[in-house]
Amino acid sequence: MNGSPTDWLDTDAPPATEVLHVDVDGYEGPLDLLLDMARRQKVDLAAISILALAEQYLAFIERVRERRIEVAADYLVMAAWLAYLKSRLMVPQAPDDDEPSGEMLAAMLQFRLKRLEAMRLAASRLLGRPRLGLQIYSRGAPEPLEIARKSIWEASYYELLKAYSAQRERGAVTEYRPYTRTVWSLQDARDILQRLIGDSAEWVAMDTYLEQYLARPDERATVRASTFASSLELVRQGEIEVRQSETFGPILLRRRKREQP
Amino acid sequence: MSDEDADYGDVRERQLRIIEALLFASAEPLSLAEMSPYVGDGANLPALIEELRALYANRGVNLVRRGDRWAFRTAEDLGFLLRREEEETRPLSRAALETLAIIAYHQPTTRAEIEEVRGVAVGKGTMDILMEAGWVRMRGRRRTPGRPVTYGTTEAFLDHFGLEHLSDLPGLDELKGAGLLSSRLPPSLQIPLPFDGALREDEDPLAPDDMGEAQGDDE
Amino acid sequence: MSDEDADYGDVRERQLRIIEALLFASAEPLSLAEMSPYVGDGANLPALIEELRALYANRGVNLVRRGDRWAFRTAEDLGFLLRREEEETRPLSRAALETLAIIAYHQPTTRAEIEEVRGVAVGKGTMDILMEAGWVRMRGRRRTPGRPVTYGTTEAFLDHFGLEHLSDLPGLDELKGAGLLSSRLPPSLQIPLPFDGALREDEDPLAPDDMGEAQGDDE
Repeated sequence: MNGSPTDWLDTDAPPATEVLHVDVDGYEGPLDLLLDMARRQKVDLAAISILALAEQYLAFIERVRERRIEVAADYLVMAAWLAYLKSRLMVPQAPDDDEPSGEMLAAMLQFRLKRLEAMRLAASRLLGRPRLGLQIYSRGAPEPLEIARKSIWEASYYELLKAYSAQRERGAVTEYRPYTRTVWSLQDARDILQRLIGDSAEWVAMDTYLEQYLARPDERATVRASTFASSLELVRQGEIEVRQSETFGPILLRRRKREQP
Repeated sequence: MSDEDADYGDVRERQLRIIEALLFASAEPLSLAEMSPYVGDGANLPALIEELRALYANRGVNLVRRGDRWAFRTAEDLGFLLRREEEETRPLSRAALETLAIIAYHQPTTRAEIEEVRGVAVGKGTMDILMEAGWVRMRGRRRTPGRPVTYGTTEAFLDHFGLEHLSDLPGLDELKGAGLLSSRLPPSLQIPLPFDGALREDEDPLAPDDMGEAQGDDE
Repeated sequence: MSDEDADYGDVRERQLRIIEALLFASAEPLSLAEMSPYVGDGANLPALIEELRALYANRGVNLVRRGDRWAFRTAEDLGFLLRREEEETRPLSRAALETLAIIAYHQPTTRAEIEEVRGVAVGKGTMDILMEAGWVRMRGRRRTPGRPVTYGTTEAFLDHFGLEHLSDLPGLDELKGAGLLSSRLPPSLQIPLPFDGALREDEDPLAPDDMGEAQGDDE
């Protein structure tokens, strides 16, 4: 490992005497302060005197408070706990005492200090590893995947046949409509007849006039009936004359001669 | 081999590794000048690059030259790896389904004929989907004014719908029997006999470059 | 060598090239499942990966494992050479670094447990930084009163710190031996090991919209 990139672990703490007169801003909580004090004892945490450490911490907090420097609640809670620990360590435990012994409390504090120190060392070792983007590199010019979405279409045979049938039925219904529309109204027939006869004074068979409309067999009846009814109406109005020379013979039509003014 | 040779081999091997790592990590192709500071003055960079190029020549990644610079790139024959197709199953739209059905029964048929049955225009997108699905193909061009493209179905169409032959498509009576067609339809309603064989007499083959665009002025 | 053997060799060589190209092309580590569609069902991916790993073991670029994924990375021993001074980004705060270490070694762990180890509250900003860096993730919620969120590390964490598995965390064995991975005192007989696998029995999955806010009143 090429040196420790972290600086916080290796930075020399301020001299002890000074620390004890300075506020606690530089510490990350009471455990951090305790750990710093313990490290100053320059012995393994396992061999540390928890009692001495507690006394040191309490004395420090006392001095800080004498100077009317505000101390975060965390530090005071720790101070209270250490005072309790100290009392448990100094007074022999009564037989009926259910609370944890002073030794147990001291071991708990010692464990927490060791654990915090271990985590710091672990953090430092992590940082000391060859890190991605610092010593280790990934591909500088990655070639990204282009994803083309391809649709797989789904349709069932039944849907296909249904689609076809439905369209043909729809088409068949629209084809029906013109048939119903080809019933000639009397007005239609009258207008057409007027136009066809025009000013013709010659007798012309009605079927001749209607030749182009009689081509479709299914329309023949309606065309004839409407036209004949209209012709009678036109006769009544004095517009045309109608003649039929024999039964079922052709019906002849001509414009009625206007009275000379 | 003398110790010196071994040392020389080690040095060269290390230089190769450094260039390899540099080229791998770089976002841009690198010139010899850019690599030089990393391997030291004594290095024969062109020879090293050539050795590396040969080493990767048959690999999944090749060392390629880009102008005066060098870079690793995915081997050309594996380029398809980087363009993956993702398949997505989607139901055919109603317009596409109807158009497909008409083509199936009326083939060979033109767009105008399809529109006549449908009563609405057939969008280009609809045809594209059917052709992309592989179910519809352009057969040829009808020998009528405007030379409209004739469309028909494909073998993939038969496959997808489980038909052996196009003649397996049910006729009028069968559709009525299946309740798909009402029995009160006008007697004039006819169902054509679909035909997907070779080109008919009134069909011309498509030219190889015929993309199906309208020709003349009638379409 | 029989023709069959030759064919087999060709197929295998091609599969090897495909995996090589895929891993080279990707900046992120790839899982076997991600590579599998490209080489076909018949491929023995673990064997191919191992072959590729061995092939690159002494190169300037190595094939490394990151959790359940694989990636090409420049060789560790060339780190000092390739180190780009200017790229040293905003260094992590001491609080963030300690929190990261505690999560890594104690995972799955809760905020309360992290605070217990550090003896001080964990600011919300600290967690955010670690999650934003992509190194820490919310795993689930512990089945205890208050249902606190459990935190763990990600594959990006392994990738960033060059770890194959969580078990490669530096000093893990010593810490375990010293009973320092226990969150409770006295060190219990069973020392928990950091665990970044699927949710444990005492963890519930996060709801999709769970943003990690405190639930209940104990957290």
